[in-house]
Amino acid sequence: MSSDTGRLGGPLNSIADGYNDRFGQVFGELNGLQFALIIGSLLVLLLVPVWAPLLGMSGLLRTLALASIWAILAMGWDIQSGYTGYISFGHAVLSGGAAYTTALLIGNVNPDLSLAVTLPLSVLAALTIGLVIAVPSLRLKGPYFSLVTFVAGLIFYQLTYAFSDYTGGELGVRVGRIDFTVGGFEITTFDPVMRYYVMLVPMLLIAVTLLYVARSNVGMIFVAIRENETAVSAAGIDTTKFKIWSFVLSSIPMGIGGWLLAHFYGTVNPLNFLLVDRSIELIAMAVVGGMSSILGPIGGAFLVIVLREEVLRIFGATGRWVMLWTLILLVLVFARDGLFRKLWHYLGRLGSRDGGEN
Amino acid sequence: MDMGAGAENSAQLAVDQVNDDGGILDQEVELISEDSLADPGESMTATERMVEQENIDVLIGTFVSEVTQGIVDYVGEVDIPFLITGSADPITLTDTVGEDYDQFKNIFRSGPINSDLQALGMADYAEFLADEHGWTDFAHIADDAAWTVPFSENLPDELEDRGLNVVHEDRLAPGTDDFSPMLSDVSSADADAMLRFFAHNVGTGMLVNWRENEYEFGIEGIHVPGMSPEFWDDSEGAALYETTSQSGAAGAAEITEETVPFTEAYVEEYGDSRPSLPMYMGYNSYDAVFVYKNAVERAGTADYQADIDTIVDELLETDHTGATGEIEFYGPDSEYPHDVMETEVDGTISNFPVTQWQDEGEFECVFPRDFASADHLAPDWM
Amino acid sequence: MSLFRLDGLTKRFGGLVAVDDLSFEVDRGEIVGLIGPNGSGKSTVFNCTMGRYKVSDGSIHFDGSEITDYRTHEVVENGLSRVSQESNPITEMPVAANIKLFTLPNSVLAFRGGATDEEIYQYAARIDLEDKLEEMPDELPHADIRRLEIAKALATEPEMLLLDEPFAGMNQQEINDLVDKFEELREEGITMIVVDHNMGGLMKLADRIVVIHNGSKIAEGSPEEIAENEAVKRAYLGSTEAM
Amino acid sequence: MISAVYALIAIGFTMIFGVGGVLNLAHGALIMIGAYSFLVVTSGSTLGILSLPTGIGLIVAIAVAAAASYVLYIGLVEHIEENPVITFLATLVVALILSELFVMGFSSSPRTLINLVPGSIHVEQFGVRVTNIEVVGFVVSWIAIGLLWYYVTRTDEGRSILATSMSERGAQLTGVDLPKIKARTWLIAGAFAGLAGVFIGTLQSTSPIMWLDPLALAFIIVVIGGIGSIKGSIVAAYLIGYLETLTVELLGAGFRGTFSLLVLVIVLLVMPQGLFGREWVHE
Repeated sequence: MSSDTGRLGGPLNSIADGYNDRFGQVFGELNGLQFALIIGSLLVLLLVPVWAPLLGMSGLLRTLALASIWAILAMGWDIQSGYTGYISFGHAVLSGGAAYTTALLIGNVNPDLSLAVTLPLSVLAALTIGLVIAVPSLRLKGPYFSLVTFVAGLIFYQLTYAFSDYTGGELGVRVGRIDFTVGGFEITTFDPVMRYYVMLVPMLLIAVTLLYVARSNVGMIFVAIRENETAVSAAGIDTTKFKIWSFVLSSIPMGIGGWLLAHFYGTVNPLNFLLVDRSIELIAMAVVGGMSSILGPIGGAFLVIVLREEVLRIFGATGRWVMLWTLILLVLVFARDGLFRKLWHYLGRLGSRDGGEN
Repeated sequence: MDMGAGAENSAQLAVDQVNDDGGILDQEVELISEDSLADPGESMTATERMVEQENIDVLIGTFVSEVTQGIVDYVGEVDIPFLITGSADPITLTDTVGEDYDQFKNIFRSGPINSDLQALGMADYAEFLADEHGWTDFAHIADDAAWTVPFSENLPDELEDRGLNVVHEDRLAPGTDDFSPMLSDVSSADADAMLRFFAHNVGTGMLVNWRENEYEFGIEGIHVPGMSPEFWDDSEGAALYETTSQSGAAGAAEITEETVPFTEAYVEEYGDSRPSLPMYMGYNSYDAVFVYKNAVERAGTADYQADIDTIVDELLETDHTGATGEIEFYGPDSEYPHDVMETEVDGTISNFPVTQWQDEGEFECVFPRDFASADHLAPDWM
Repeated sequence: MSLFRLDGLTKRFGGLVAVDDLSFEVDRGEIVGLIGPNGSGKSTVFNCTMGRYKVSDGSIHFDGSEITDYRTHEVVENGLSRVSQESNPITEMPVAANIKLFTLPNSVLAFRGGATDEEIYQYAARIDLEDKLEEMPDELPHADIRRLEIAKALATEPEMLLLDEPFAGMNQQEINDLVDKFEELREEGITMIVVDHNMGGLMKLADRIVVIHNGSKIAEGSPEEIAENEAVKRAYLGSTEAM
Repeated sequence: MISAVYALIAIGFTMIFGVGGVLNLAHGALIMIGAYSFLVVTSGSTLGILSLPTGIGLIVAIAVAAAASYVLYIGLVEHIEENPVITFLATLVVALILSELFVMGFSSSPRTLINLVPGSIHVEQFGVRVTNIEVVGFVVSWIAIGLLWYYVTRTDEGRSILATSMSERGAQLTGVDLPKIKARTWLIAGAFAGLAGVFIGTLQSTSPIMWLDPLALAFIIVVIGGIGSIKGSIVAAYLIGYLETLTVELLGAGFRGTFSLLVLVIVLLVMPQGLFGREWVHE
């Protein structure tokens, strides 16, 4: 085993060192195997339109596009809940709020509004809702905070019915697909390949941004707040300000993700956007992958969505959910640090054992 | 869900019959079914998968309006013929086919009649109740949901126009679980009958409360869970006397010469599992298979990518005697483009039959009189 | 003018008066001992000063400005830092990161910054912790964890330190070392208030001692004067504690 | 009247939080288990062979829900309870799994339970109608609450539960067998949920989604009454009952649930200890 990886680890480690010299300070250092995992996954994701049809799995384009959106949402949750330890059970409200903003703009203002209008306004809405929830509730701790956010989710869900004149109630609002032109080249999400990249690219950009934040002082302060809030204020740091900042940093990807999801489905409705299950799903993804790591929630999102949409389909429409939730429960009990964190640390140990001389 | 299983079984039955008869355009037909779980997101996935990976030629189904709403944009884009057989909200067609004909011309509803027309049918039914029992005062109660909006907007006025009274109106939040305030409101308004439109709300608790308290009004209207043939058992008999309209009238009446043979064939094949009858979507889905078969055979092609226009033209020419009645479509320039037309007998809408749960847990068709299988019963405590 | 001044400080918890109309001043460069039997309100004074408790009455001044209603981080930004009685390092981070946290700017946009490795080494070196920078807090012996607390406080570049029972749980050798360190810090210009429930470590260290009992000041003076003070002796006898 | 049943649900929920610090989000699922157990043994329509009298059905419902609650604690919660957030999530996931399993087993169509006591009382003068089952639900709930009160204040076993909820460490020092106390609390809470399930299932509906509304309600009641307080739960249950009626009158049915939730949020933010917070500490 170790001789295998030893042969492989050497050259990988030297490439990884090149990366570490340039970016290690910014994004964290990697050993060869970890570096290979990241680059390998990246290549696999970027080349899906090439390999999926060859394997007769072109449906994966859709599944992985959806997974990319959920990865954005799971990361958005992670930078706030995972890092600061203030676990939000109502995060779907942020993405749902963004989606509904798009829906209301398109449905009630002008159906031809361009994304240059709907996207920023939707993100702004997510931000506003995030602050409305965060400012009063961040005084509460532990399960009490979770409870309030959970309830905020229930309230928003019910409001879509109470204001059905605008929101279309259970029917929701049709928002159409994304369709824009860059340099004379039309990009439309009706095309599965283009749609995949329209979802994947923002996901990767958000991942890089959030990794930068998470590995910076800000991320360090978030973790410190989670571990010991009084110690952080004793360090002369305004914890309230940083907790709210975590919500801000979270709201932006949540807003973008909500907007993408709205156009992915083409309709915005309470069931797909605001039901409490949606909040629980994104927490589950983050926890399965490994909370407070940004990369973990991405892995979690892809794992959960691929299981749900592809692998577990053999169990039937309802059975699939039973299996999925059961697997999630098992991870919660037996690997609560997350599967991808476990894998990461395993590669970390493996890589450092045979790459000791580096 | 029972509704979906009934639709799937019925469509399978139709497909089997078509194949026994040589298939469509001499090709064997295969039915591919996906359960949308009444979830628009799931249905999007399923539709895309069926169109892109399974290469289906026609899409039939969708029960809840939000699912229909969720897939119309995609369906319009890929031009696949889509026959709606469940959801009845008129806007799913008026907002699509009616707004941008070229984009959405491939979408039809072969049943049930849309809820604007159902509201008219319901008014006819209320007149029938006035005739039958002297019930002139009605309470209108609806799910606080988009699908009931056509009823809330049209029905009360329609009733007043016909000289009947609407003594109480209310909307109920989905998932309401305490019905006593509503029942006592209806009772203190002295209504003779409550017209209720429930799909999201399940009136079992309400029915128990109604029966135990012997409230002196009938419970009429539309109750989607009450359409299940298993509802009698599910409600432990509390369903007695409640009525609901449903396409196909649960096979209790001979609407056309197709209705009873289809129902019997269904019961023989699937009668032992849930649902033991096709349910309204089953009747509509069964018919839809034949509507499509006839249209593409007249068109001479099922290749929608090459020739959707011909297929659409032939669908518009449909004049089919189905299990639910005579099926014809409204034309592109009418008020309800591509929607199934209502049929009338003696000035009453006839493809909107009403069934009632009567003694021993049997569905009886009580309206329209023309082909009713039993008299409408007022609760025995009234 | 004094650097730090309490003016009629009062803190009530419901009906209970924990600190009752307490006033005293600390001059720049001084080391003042604050002693009293258990439950006399010493820690409450610190908690009020650091903005952890809301003050019921009276005022707190530091370096020319009133800090009575400041929140903890504002007090710290003003140049006050506390080494609390209980050690609370962040166990997920090594010693160096624990110190670094205390040097980070209080700005949500400061993604980079804070002390360099060299500066962190210097902070640690001031309290003899420079060899333990890579270790995790839960691997450290008790005395080193206490040192880490002091290093963290020093990393905020305070003008004045509030030391809450710094000698608790230490042996005589460790106490003596620490007293020497505090002397060095004073040489560097740091003012200190040291809380302890007995006078052991303070006799040599403190310039002046304030004694409180049931939240009120009962004596103030040089260590020698306090040692002879009858009221102080009575207070300690009443609580059956030795001075 | 139904407020008494809500109080029953909330008490179980609050006791579990009181002794273990666990927010059991599967509490609603226990109610569902109670209702379906009753259905299975009393109605000929599920298992043809079994159609026992409703009284026995009630006992079975209580027993099965209590057992399920006990198993949930021993099999799952005991291993993760030191992490409140994981527990929060895991119990919620359990509820979702059970909900899907009930869809598979009984279809998503709602069911009605056979009425324990058919009939109604109609007071003509006041225009008041009450069904017998509501009256029985009210009386039985209060009897159950009374028994619990007797148990936790008058018996040694019960007192140890009360003591634990006041101070886990204190109780441990006095030699209380903590795991046993916790398991017993879960057993009682489960039994209460099972009992409530039969009434909710009859008066409202028995369906695979019936777990969420009672759970949300239990939240609201418990938070407003003060988490861990039995007395608070009872008062808050009635308060919420009236509040909901009032909301329907003033704002319309669409806002019924929303308004209670808003009250919950306000209470949490303004007085997180609730109306009767830490009541047991002072007794």
